Amino acid sequence: MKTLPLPSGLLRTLAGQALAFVIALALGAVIILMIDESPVAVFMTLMRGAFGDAEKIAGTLLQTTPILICGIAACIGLRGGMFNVGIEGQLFLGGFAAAWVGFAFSLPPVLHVLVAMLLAVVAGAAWVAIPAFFRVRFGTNEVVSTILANYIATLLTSYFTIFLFKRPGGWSETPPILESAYLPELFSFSRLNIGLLIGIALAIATALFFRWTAKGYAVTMVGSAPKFAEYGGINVRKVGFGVLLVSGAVGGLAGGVETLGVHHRFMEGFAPGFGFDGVIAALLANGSPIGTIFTALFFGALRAGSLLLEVDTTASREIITVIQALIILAVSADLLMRRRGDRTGERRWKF
Amino acid sequence: MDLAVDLQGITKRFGAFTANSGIDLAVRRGEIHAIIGENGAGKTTLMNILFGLLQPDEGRIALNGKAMVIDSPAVAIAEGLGMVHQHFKLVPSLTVADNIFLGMEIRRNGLIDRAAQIERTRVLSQKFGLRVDPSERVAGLSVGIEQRIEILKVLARDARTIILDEPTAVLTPQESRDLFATLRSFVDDGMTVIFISHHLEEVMEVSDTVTVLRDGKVVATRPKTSLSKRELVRLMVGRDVSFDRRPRGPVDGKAALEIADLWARDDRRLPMLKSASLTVRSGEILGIAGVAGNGQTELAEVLSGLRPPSHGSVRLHGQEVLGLAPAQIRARGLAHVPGDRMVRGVDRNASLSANMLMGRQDKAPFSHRGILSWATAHAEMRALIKRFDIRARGPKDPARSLSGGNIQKVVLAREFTAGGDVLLIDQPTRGVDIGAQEAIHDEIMRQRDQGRAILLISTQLDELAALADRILVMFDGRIMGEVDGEAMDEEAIGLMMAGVDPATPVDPSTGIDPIGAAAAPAFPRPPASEEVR
Amino acid sequence: AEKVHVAAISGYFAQGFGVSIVNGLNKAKTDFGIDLKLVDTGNRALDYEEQFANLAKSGQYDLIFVMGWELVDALQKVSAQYPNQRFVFIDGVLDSKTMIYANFAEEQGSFIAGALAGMVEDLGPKFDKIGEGKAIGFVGGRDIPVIRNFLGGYEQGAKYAAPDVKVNSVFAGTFDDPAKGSELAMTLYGQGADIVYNVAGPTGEGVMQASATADKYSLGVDIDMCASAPGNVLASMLKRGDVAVYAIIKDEVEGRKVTPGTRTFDLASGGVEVKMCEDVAAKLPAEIKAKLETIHKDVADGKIKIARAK
Amino acid sequence: MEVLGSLFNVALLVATIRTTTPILLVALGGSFTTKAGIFNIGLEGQMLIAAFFAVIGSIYTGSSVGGLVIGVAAALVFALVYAVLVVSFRANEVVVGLALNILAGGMTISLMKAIFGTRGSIVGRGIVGLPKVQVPGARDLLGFNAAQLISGYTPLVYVAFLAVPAMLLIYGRTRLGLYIRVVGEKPEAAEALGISIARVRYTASLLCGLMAGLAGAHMSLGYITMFTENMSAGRGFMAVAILIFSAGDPLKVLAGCLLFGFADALSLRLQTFGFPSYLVLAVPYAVALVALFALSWRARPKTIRETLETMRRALSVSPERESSSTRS
Ligand SMILES: Nc1ncnc2c1ncn2[C@@H]1O[C@H](COP(=O)(O)OP(=O)(O)OP(=O)(O)O)[C@@H](O)[C@H]1O
Ligand SMILES: Nc1ncnc2c1ncn2[C@@H]1O[C@H](COP(=O)(O)OP(=O)(O)OP(=O)(O)O)[C@@H](O)[C@H]1O
Ligand SMILES: [Mg+2]
Ligand SMILES: [Mg+2]
Repeated sequence: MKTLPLPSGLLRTLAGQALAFVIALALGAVIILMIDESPVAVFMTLMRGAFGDAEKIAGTLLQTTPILICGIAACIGLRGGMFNVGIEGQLFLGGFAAAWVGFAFSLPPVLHVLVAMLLAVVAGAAWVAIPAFFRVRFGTNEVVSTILANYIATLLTSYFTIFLFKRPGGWSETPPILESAYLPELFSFSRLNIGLLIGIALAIATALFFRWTAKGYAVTMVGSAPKFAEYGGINVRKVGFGVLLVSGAVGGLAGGVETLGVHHRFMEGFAPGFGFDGVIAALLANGSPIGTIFTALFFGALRAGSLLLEVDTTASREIITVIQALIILAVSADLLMRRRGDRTGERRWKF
Repeated sequence: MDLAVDLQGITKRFGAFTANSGIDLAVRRGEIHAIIGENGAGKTTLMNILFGLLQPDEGRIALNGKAMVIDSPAVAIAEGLGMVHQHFKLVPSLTVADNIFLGMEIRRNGLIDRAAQIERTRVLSQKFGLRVDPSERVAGLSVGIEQRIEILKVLARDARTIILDEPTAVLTPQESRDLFATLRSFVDDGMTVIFISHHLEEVMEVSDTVTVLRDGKVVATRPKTSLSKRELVRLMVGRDVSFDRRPRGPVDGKAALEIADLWARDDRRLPMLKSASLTVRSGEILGIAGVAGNGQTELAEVLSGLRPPSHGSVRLHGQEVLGLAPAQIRARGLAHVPGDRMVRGVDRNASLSANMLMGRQDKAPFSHRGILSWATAHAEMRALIKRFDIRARGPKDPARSLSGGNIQKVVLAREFTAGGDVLLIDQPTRGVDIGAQEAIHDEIMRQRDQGRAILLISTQLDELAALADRILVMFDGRIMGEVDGEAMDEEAIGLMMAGVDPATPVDPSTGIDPIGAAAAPAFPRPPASEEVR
Repeated sequence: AEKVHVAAISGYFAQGFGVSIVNGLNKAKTDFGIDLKLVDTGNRALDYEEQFANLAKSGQYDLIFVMGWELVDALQKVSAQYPNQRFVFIDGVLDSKTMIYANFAEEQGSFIAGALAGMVEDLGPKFDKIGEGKAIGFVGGRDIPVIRNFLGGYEQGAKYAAPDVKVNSVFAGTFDDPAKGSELAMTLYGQGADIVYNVAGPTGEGVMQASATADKYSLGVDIDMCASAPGNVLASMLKRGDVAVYAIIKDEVEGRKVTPGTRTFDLASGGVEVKMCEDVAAKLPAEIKAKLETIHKDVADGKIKIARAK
Repeated sequence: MEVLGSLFNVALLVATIRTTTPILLVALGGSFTTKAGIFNIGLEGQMLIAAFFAVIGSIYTGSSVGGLVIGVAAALVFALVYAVLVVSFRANEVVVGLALNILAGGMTISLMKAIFGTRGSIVGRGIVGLPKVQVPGARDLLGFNAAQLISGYTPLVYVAFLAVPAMLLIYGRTRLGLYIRVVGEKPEAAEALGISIARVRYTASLLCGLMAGLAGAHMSLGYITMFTENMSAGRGFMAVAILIFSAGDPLKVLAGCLLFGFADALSLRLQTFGFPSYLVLAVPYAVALVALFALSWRARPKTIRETLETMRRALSVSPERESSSTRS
């Protein structure tokens, strides 16, 4: 086999992903058959649920938004060689912080949103600061420390919500935020709000940052060749710390967008799993922010489609989780990639 | 004919690159067969194929007259083949005996019998005169001992044919001589040795037959007696080469780089740089000779700010820079060609332009207010490709698509044009083909003539002889002495490289040992850094 | 008559109270031949609104049963958009005037359960498995208002029956970790509690099993849990979701169109009840049973007032 | 004093043993992959799937052993998929691990719904739990209190704690253990001696699956007798954290698991003293996090400490050079 020049290499990658996709769907179909449903009906319902009409499309985009923003947070970390799996926790804290500003203060409309967002961002960054510090200073594995921090974040925000700021007489949630802190909605028929635009703008800005700025160059180099970067005069620790902080900040922003744009309050079990979905969307997009737009859209469509699935068929919504996992597994195997000659394998993940 | 190894038409490709092309190799039983060739000629690849670590794309292999398919080292080992690799393959956390018997453990009741392994190691060690302590852990042993363990590993498997891949690269001349004596005794016992090197003297000294590889092809297989050194070089390189000393003017610049009483520790936190002092003047090339792993890397890293120093002083143009961050040191005029180019020197997956950009991503004309101008970077890279004769299709090629020598040229091009007037050059021509070597030497001389101060670290004496105005020899982290480049005395250098003090050591005057090196156990040298990762 | 179409939506169909609702719905399906659709909301707040809308928009459901406080905001919003769609909110009363509410007095049932526990404690060591100190326990799922309401009733009942009894309450923080429930119960038993009341869904199942391990008593919730640890379950406080939904559907099927308003299912109407487990009940002194009857009557009549937790 | 007495007692130790067991089992499984140089973040999923199939198996075979076998088999299937993707296909181990966790969560719920018609939990329905083992003579020899410490647990509790010395023996004295260590530490060395890296990593993955399977079966048939959605409840992730700072050494794994188990058992008790549940429930995670930080902090600054120390010594000898060595 000869090495193929770049374009056809890309083609092969795409073909490989398509093949992976087909295999995953086939496996999914088998499982759907096993639970006594028609795969065709299930897939059609999914499509209708995701893209059936304008409202459905808006619903898909609504689901896409948090996954996208969390995905960008993950991308930022991945580019700098940092694996932030704690986006879930940053999302929760950011969400809570934004809600707090939203209900506890009364500010003029635009300013209110900005202050709430700012605090969400700060909360997200602050939550990752300690794991980040230990990562760059002592090499503490950030995957594990951020996962553990997730549990604490969830419990902590529950504590705040229920013990300190519970809405009197209500379910375990904070009082609603003031209308001055609402993110503007895009359409009358959906909760879809400018959070989506923020996400897309952020994705584009992140991509541009990495491609066209000196700082972005430094981050990329630290991520892909840390010793080279160090040699070249880049402060690897500072960059690594900064990357995690910004990643955490974007995670917090995702929480803020959910709070101010959709729920207009913080509640227990606020947005479970979006952080992980974002991480996986970013991984599937191989750390590319633009690619993450598409993987997040794909996940969003699956989720939105699954809502109709539950209503229109007897299949459980969890079947979507299964299909999603199968797709991730199949795509991760990179089926058409040629295996390298060395058999020793990689010790740590690489991007 | 009684052939221990018979390879026919071996071809191995890595992607579009052909590392071995139609190679025939016949090794007679009971001979020392040297395989020589430039870096990258395909020696290791060929041996890895023979040993079952790589599979050939074409060709046939016969061992001891039997045609075989060697799809795993286990097959090769079973057929009496043993290999001592260029990069040692020992497990640091295991003991010497455990390492030797790895893969052929002695067991009793299903459990590994440590005592028996230690005993057997002791017996082996005595039988072959290779002294080791069987129950010691490998982590922390010196390279010389590691090599002994590797040889014992092979012997313990009853190898009758032993392959040694560049066994002397990390040894002192004296250690090398011991090794050769051992190899001789093996052959006297009827064993066969295949021995890889690109050091002509060694080859002339020990081998019976020589096979020369060039660009993945066999250019000759001859009995040693029918060869002269000059012929060997011509076969290796394809033309006559002389490392003649470059003509030069006198040195009269001011002191640009002054190092005084510099101490540092290596990655294992053992003292590895001990009271080094030296001065390089503008328009001068100061060479540092020494066997790899004697503190040269640490010296370079401390100077460029990559390794925290323990003690001492480093002045650039009279300004103290010790302890500053790499970027600050660069800003004060130091450029650095790292010895470990694949890890430190480039990002293999980034484009040439991106590699060139390193260190100047914040500077005009490549960036304005933090925004990069890739167009400028590509243009600059295109110019460098031309000027340094880099064989690449264009500035957007990923670095990994270039050969080692061309990657080295990319690094040199970047550093020579970085604007620093003190150049710290570590192993400038490691893994670089002869033609490119000359070009690089020309470029280094040009830099000298422009008045730059150059600290040149090299393990190749002929390179230093050709370029350096003065040569310092390092051993065990110390500077052993100085030799004039004009009248280089190879014997004296050789002795100093082996740690023999020519007269009195350079500067033990203060008597201070600030990092307690004297109290530390006789510490080992780390293995030569791996070049390709 | 026309076929009645019913949907039910909740994230809790798998847990005690939800199971009893599903039982009621299924019974109605068998008895009346209604068309039934169950929708599981999962746990993402983002999804709820679409899920309600998907159901309401189809226009084919006469009644949509909704259970779970976290759904309230989405429910009110969608209900406002589809004012003709009749929603039945189970287990609470909201502001909206267009909905039907099925309200349960879980504090009443819990009061009886607490009173029973208090009286058994009062028997002291002379009764099987009861220790020296007078202490009982409570394991909640998450620390949320509804669960607090159970706890409040339980405490009031226990104090009513035995003023000196100590009530230790803990929360697992999750409804999905029976191992943790078991461990919490073991802790309470270890600290001297003889009877532990669980209001914790699957987590609570761990509590029931722990009572068998520790050979102490437990109190089940929502559905009859006597079988979880025979001999160790004192009683179950049934919150009859099944009775409620069945009654509502019955009205609808029989032509008494269900109209917006609140229906309360309390002790008096059989919406909550305490069901003793036969094996243990057989051993209880008769006067306890009698006293329990009285308390039951007083609560049902409103003679005993129970504070609701907010 | 009385408070302390009711906080720290035999019951606490017994509770610690109970809370430690599932994490210990799964972490010891992870030790195999960690030592073999694979970062396995999919422990959680292996455990969950095993817990589910153990219950299914127990119902269908009517025996707890049958359940155990089927649960472990399910975990082995997951481990095999993991190994195929990570070892043979070189897929990113974190992606595969996370995806398998998601798959386990979705699959158990879907299957539950398909088989039992409901989701949530499976209780009763003929599940046979593992019996409790009474160590003969324990009560007579040690008295009631101390006997609690060693007697009356389900079999897998003993398996978990006995696995620690067994694994020390495996790593220290058997060929397989040696190969696992070598493949993790220096794969080139293994390869050069004809030891198949893939084979060793497959073996390690499957052994990991075996132990994670036991952990899952213990959750649903031993610790308690039921299955509920997500019942592994983060224990697999805790194990991963412990593996990171123990580097997979069985003794350190044991220490880490005991620490976590103790924190867990203690935190449950703290609630009864009136601390807010949400904060107390975070204690085990906080303990693990602090341990992770503390250990990495201890491991690393040696270089820094040493350099500082030598610089101080150097400075005291030659004070005029003070300005020179300022980098820490
Ligand atoms: N796994 C590989 N993939 C791609 N190229 C390779 C690989 N291994 C070796 N090569 C290339 O094959 C060529 C021959 O390499 P080889 O290691 O055989 O050289 P060598 O003669 O041993 O050189 P040296 O003296 O530096 O050890 C080099 O250009 C090298 O870059
Ligand atoms: N070359 C090899 N590559 C990879 N793994 C190996 C290799 N040789 C042995 N092993 C592994 O080491 C383990 C022990 O192997 P061993 O040959 O000792 O098994 P055994 O024959 O059952 O042991 P015993 O002979 O002592 O009863 C096995 O799991 C085997 O897979
Ligand atoms: Mg070589
Ligand atoms: Mg309720």
